[in-house]
Amino acid sequence: MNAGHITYATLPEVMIYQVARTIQDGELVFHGYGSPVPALAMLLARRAHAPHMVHIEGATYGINPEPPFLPPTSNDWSLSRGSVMAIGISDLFDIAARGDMGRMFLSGVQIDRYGNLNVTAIGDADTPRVKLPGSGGGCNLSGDVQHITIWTTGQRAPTNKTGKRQFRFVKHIDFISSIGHVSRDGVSRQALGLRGGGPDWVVTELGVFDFDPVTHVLRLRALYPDTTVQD
Amino acid sequence: MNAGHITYATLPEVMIYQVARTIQDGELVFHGYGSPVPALAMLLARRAHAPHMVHIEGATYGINPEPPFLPPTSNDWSLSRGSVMAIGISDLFDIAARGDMGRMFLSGVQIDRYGNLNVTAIGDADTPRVKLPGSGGGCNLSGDVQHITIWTTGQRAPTNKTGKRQFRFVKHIDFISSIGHVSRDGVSRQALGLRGGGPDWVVTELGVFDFDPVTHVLRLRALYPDTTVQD
Amino acid sequence: MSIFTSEDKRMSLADAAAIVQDGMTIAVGGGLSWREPMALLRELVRQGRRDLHVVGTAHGVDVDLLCGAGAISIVEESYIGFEQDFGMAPNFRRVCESGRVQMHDTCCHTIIQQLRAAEYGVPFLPVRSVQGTDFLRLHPEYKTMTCPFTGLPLVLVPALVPDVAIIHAQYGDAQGNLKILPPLVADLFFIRASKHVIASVEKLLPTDELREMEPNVPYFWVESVVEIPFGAHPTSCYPFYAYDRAHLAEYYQAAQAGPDVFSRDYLARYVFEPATHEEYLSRAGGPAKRHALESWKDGDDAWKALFTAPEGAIA
Amino acid sequence: MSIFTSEDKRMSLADAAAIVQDGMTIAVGGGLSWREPMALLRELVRQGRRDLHVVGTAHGVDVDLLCGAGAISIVEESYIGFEQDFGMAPNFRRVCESGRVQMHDTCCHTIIQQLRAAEYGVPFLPVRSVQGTDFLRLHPEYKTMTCPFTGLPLVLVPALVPDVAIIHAQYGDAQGNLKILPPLVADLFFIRASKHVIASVEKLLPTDELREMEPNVPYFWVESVVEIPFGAHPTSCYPFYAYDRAHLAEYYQAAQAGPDVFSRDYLARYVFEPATHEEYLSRAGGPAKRHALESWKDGDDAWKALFTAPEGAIA
Repeated sequence: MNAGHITYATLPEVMIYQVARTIQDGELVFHGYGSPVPALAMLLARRAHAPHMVHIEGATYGINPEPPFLPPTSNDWSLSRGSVMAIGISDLFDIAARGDMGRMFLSGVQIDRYGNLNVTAIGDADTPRVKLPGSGGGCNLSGDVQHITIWTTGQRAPTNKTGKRQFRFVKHIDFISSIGHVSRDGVSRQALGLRGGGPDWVVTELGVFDFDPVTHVLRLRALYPDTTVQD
Repeated sequence: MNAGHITYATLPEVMIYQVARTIQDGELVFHGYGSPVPALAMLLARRAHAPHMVHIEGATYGINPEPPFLPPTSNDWSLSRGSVMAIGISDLFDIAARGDMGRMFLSGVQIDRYGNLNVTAIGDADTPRVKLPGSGGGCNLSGDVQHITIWTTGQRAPTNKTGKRQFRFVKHIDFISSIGHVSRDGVSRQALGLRGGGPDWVVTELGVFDFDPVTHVLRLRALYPDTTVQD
Repeated sequence: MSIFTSEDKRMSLADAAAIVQDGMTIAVGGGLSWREPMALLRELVRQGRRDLHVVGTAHGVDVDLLCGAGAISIVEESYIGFEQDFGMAPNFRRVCESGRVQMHDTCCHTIIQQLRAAEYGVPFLPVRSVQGTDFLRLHPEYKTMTCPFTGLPLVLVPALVPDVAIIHAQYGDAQGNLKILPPLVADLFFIRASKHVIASVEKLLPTDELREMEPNVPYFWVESVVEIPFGAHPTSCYPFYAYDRAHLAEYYQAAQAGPDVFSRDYLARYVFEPATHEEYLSRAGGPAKRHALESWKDGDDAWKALFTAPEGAIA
Repeated sequence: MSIFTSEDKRMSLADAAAIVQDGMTIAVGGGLSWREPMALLRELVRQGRRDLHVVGTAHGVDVDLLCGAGAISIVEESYIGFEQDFGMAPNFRRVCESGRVQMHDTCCHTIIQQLRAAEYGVPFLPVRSVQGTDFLRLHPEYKTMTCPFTGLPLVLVPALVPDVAIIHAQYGDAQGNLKILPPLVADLFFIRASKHVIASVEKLLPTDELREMEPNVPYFWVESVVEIPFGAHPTSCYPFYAYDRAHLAEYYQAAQAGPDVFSRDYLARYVFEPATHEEYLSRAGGPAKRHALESWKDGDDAWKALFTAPEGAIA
């Protein structure tokens, strides 16, 4: 059993397709570690409608790699195979900071209506109820990258041990790990002096969302055939 | 006729020896380009009293090189021969800026009593009477390096075309390219927040000078046998 | 941040690790499951280090192990976890949630800018991002200013000078020159910003051989070198070996089962009881395991097989 | 500062140089007498470029040539000269002293910090040095502040974004990946900070061959590639050739003799009259000269001989 294949088979191909559609040809695109959906979407986009996309591979920073398989850990040499060269971690973040990264993909355990994401902690940050792994480079990149696609495979709310349904889309976000369109204090990203345009698409296992250009609030754009608004 | 050999033969060996004496064992030492006296002094010091000195070669930034000869231009591969590796230009200046460069060597066409040096322009900086080549890294390094040896082979004042004697040690310096102990406005280097200790030795073709610890003014420490105070 | 000029930096694992003292800030090299200085970290745990402040980018079993051994009081990293492989890091999660460890989560570019400030000898560097996020709340040491050039707000992040960078490199020589192969992650930033650098290497080479490899760390930044083949195990260290997924699964299960099980089934077995690194390797599978982890070179199928989940290993 | 994704970046010398327009800020690669993009610069002169603002560290014949050809209005470099070789740069000196060119002298770490600010997408970087020197008078665009962390004064130097970086590399491929051999001088800083990058290369290789050399510039930063063997002549480009000391002596004598002699004896002969780079090389000594400059490989004596002053060449 190969992990790359498990990943490929168990993730909805429709999600990969929808994420790939958010990529434009000719832009520099990056996915972070632990992100099989964007990784596959980028490989798909480059083979389909975006042959001149620059693919920077999460964690190895290999350029346009041709990985023989997708391993479940991201600093692996298999992920830079076929690259002419790799850049360094600082190059990657500097590229974004100077406005040259076209698109990046972020996920969140909590997502609020402005596209703010939490991958840091549930509850109080001093002694959190659930300590999440952390944002990696997401905090910086959310401010810097031109366009961001938010993706999640966990929009459908599961019930927890006490029977309470836990929603991924939340009204109150416990910790803003990466900034969407409006901060906790109601300040827009423009007023914060941020360079990037923020999230424009949200792709979940249920459907596709974007943000209202005036209110910057998340809105449903398309449901997949097998889902309902109730979900 | 080999340029390296010309250089070696025509520069007073006593100056090279005096410059070498200012180097301590175990410190990281750098000379800039166009500096045959410090270059030879560093090679001498490492073979003599400072075997653990780290020698960074001007312009190639080769580490502890064993050059087969000294070419008259400094970005030359002959100058990094024998190095295990070279660092980059930014590494070199960063090392100094964080306080890890023990000693460096600077020269000047004008030298004032506080050890300020001019290698930028004689006359007004807008339309200079004589445009000099420039300070290279000397401006930054003069602020950052722990200890600086000033050297010059031109202390003895020549007369110019109009018969006026041009002194290298001057009362008024036209342009401060690198900072000594006290700025033009009378501010000490400590008050300026500079990290390095400033120049401690001045070696010329006539003798050796240091700076009074209280007044920071240049003072004669030793004359070579064949020179007089009149010079 | 210092210059080390001794001709022979070779040390025992114990002496090298002893450069790290209780309460110090350490920067651990490598990242995720790649080239982490695990043998040196196990030795830190054996020596009973406490109250370490660990800084870096995205890490995994290295920091989780230190958390599980009670060696850490502050974690200032951008991510601690096992990616899509096993998910969350059990010990890290537990000590953060209990309050025993302070979570000072950071972000990759932020920490690089802080290390760069140290490297450039300046008190801070500016960052445009971070604004609008709760990392500002978590880090009162960051300052904000109105940029005198643009009039826009900026975050100023202070220089970060780790006491010790702990690095595992593929190659080195006795003097301390190192060749680290990419991904370099933040290793060069750690090395340039830290007061001390201790390194383990897969292979110690004569200087003339190392020169041919074009080393990327000069000897004068390195205080000690220890040759420890498989010193990054269970993380990977190409071109020598892939990561040991079965071992990580065993680690994860023990950590997931709670502190007592982790102490008994992992720490005792793999950290405290083995008197030497060789003994550790022998408990971790011996020559057969080492040979298997080197089999990534035998072609894509062999390589791929190393990422196969061992039967029932994942909870 | 931009992303160039075309698959084939090969261009003629004329088309590549035409990316540079009058009034632009250019960053010229290499330094002193090493790996300067001389063929591209000669083409800029042929195309009659004017009012260029040139930025960089320590340079020589490259900037002096542009000064002598009237192509420059601002020089912001740390040094322009011929070291202990020939001394001062005659054209540079003349245009500064006449006021035709503004001398915005800078310093190596300062300009690197300014390029780094551009690279990191921030408006400025702080510098501790420079204070107490007259470079602050020369650069009203620098600002000073009291550091909010230390209370000490700091200089803030603004981001510097050259319009075009002009680079000569040893190797490249059609897509624009480059391998530049050290000393890299400021080339990588220029490449990352500039809006456009044009490169000449000694040798264009198939991508698979270039990969083996471990290129250090990714294609997407490079807008054009021109294969020009001996494209750095009369500066050096190891491992291909040493610098041409006799040619530099001829250059120096012509420049020293004043603008008219320089125009007639150097610019006409070596820049304007040769219709092609091949014609230039033939005027500069042809195959015999090229062979001689490659003879540095034949051992120390041969190498040393290349630094011998040609009889009577030095004024």
